[in-house]
Amino acid sequence: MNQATEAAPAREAPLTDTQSVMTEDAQSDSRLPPVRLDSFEGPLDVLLHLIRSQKLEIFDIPIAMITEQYLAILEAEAELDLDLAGDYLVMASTLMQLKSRMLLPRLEVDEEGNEIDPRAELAAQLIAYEQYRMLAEELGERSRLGRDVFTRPIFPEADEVERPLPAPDLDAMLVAFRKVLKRVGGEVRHHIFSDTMSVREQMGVILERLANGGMQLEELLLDQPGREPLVITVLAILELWRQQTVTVVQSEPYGSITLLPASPNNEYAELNT
Amino acid sequence: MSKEAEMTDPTQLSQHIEALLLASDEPLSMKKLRGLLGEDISSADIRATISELESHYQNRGIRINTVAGGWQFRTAPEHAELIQQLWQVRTPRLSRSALETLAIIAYRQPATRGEIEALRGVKVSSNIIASLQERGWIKVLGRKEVPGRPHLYGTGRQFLIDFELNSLSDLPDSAQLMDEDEIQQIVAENQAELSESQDNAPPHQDDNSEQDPIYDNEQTSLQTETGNPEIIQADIGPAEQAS
Amino acid sequence: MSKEAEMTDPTQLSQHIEALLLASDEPLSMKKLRGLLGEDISSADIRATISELESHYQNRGIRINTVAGGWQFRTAPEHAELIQQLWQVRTPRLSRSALETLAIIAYRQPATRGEIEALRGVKVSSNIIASLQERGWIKVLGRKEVPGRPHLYGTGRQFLIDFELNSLSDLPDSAQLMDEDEIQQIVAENQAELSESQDNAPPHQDDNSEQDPIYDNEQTSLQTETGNPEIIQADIGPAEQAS
Repeated sequence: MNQATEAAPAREAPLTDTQSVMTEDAQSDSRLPPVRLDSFEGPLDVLLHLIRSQKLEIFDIPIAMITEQYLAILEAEAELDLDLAGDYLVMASTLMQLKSRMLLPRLEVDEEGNEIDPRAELAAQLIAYEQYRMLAEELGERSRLGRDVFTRPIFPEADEVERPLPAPDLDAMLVAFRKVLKRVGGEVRHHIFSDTMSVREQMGVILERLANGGMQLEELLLDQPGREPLVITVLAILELWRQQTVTVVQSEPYGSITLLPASPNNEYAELNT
Repeated sequence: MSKEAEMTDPTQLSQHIEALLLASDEPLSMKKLRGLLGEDISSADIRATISELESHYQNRGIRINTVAGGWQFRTAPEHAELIQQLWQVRTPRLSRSALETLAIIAYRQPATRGEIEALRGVKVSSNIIASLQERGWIKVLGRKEVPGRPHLYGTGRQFLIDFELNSLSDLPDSAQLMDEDEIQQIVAENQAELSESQDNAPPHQDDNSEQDPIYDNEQTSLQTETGNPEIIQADIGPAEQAS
Repeated sequence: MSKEAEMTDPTQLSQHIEALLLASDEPLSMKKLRGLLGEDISSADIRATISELESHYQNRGIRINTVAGGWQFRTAPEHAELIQQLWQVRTPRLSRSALETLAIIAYRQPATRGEIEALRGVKVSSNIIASLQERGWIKVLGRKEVPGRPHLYGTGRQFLIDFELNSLSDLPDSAQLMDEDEIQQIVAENQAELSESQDNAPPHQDDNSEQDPIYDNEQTSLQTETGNPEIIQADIGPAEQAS
């Protein structure tokens, strides 16, 4: 489908549909036509547009003029999306700073004693970005599976074959989990818990150790090397207790504390078979 | 090869049919083909072209077969054994449901099946649980002391080995799987929803009737966290409240 | 039909390869093919047969493509529009930001989100990262050992498969891509020259004698730059050959 659209002139191709405001004419017209900010991918994109459309020298950017034009584009925007605004405003201040530095005698010199052009950093940034912008365009135009070329979606031959167990794939699992998170929406807050992973892990370990019967608390804590594992173990026990997965017994004040699995041993043994 | 080159190129129609038969996820019937190829191409043309294609492929490794009232590319039956070998050698990918189940267990352990179902929004088949268990990726850690005493699942040692993790804390932060903005947005949306329908517990949630308060607490503490994986700090908050 | 019948039948090997390539749900590598076809068949034979098959299919509706280090049957690109009709849902277009992010990750991998943002000059939304991840085009390779331990992204195998690349070195123009140091050097040299020509002060000119010819070429091209970003790239090619 998109073949027709995506094969359109390179300049247009990467713009999303709602953003195609620039026309070929706009490119060649030196009198800058109005442009909308959302047709750009950020301040560097805007600057490149200004520089390239006016055939300016990237190593010798007329900062005063460009700054003015850049600010004009920003001001034309009725309301700046706050998220976006930040990056654009930072560039605006960079430009204004460059403008003032251009008026001063060059003070900075490199190792060889050559004066450093204050615009060097910006020029380098623009060149680097322009490279990737172009590579992105090329990537977008490459024929792509599922858009330009297609492969076989079903494999009837595989139906009758007994297949081996699937291979582990961490990435696939993470992607799957992410989809779950997205799908369940509000449940997501229950999932910002990876920082507590060690506690959960420890909960599992404790449950396993308790599988064969009760254990003294000291016994459980004894082989925890260092403060952190100790704290995590205690937290895990507390959490298990709260969940009523374990029972904590203390027969007398300051007496030894015993942990018991909430489910009988024999039953637990069964579960594992 | 040279003979091939002498041959006239396959017609446009023939190319179209070949491409469609390969890309379709079901056998394509005459009716479907006509719909796709445009009304100006007659059934007779299509039939003639398919029969040309059928004979073109008749001595090749792949065929155009008539299946369920349509046509489809299939491997020639004499290569069945070879193909079987391919499928046996080729490790299949984990199904999406298996991956999701495993991921939820890994991140939420210990977790009951009910909790997994609540998250996934669909029933978790026993086959999936069994095959993950068989693999050693998950195991039963105990039972949850709630009505029905459901099994509590966690990941097994083999999970760490197969997924090349040193410990569970090597699993990427679930928070990093989603954007903070995204999370905030979802949370906001859902809090709005929740306040609207607070008492309407979803039907499949009876199993985890006690939505662990720890998670709610964690949310509070972790949201004030700034992505710093300081484990203890993040945890002491809720646990202290819990105790 | 009659012509076909006269032709010599495809060899057994050719039939086997055709059948395997059709039956496999991923590109089959030489290694896999050898494993399946038996050790007594040489890589050279397989390669020769595949190249025969490639030319056999070159004017047909389906092709044998070289992808991700293997071979796979795919439809010919000119039928894209026709095949798209098979599905109700149209392939969503990739946004420019997604493509730029993907390009930076593909060419610079491993790259952190911060590095991508620095290059693009804008915040990279997590949605973009996530959707690239969901497609399997990028994946987390690890973490960078700097404060915050940000994820390092690289391309996944699906990137090669979907973009019809045999390997990462097949990425267009990857050899010509300039790194930061090269860019800085070019900028410095060009600006030095500009200021010299402006001041009409040629005392440093002799320095240029030892300049790499690459930069001279580039400088010329960049000064005559006409708004077409391809030019930077286009000019490096010949320069590289020169060097």
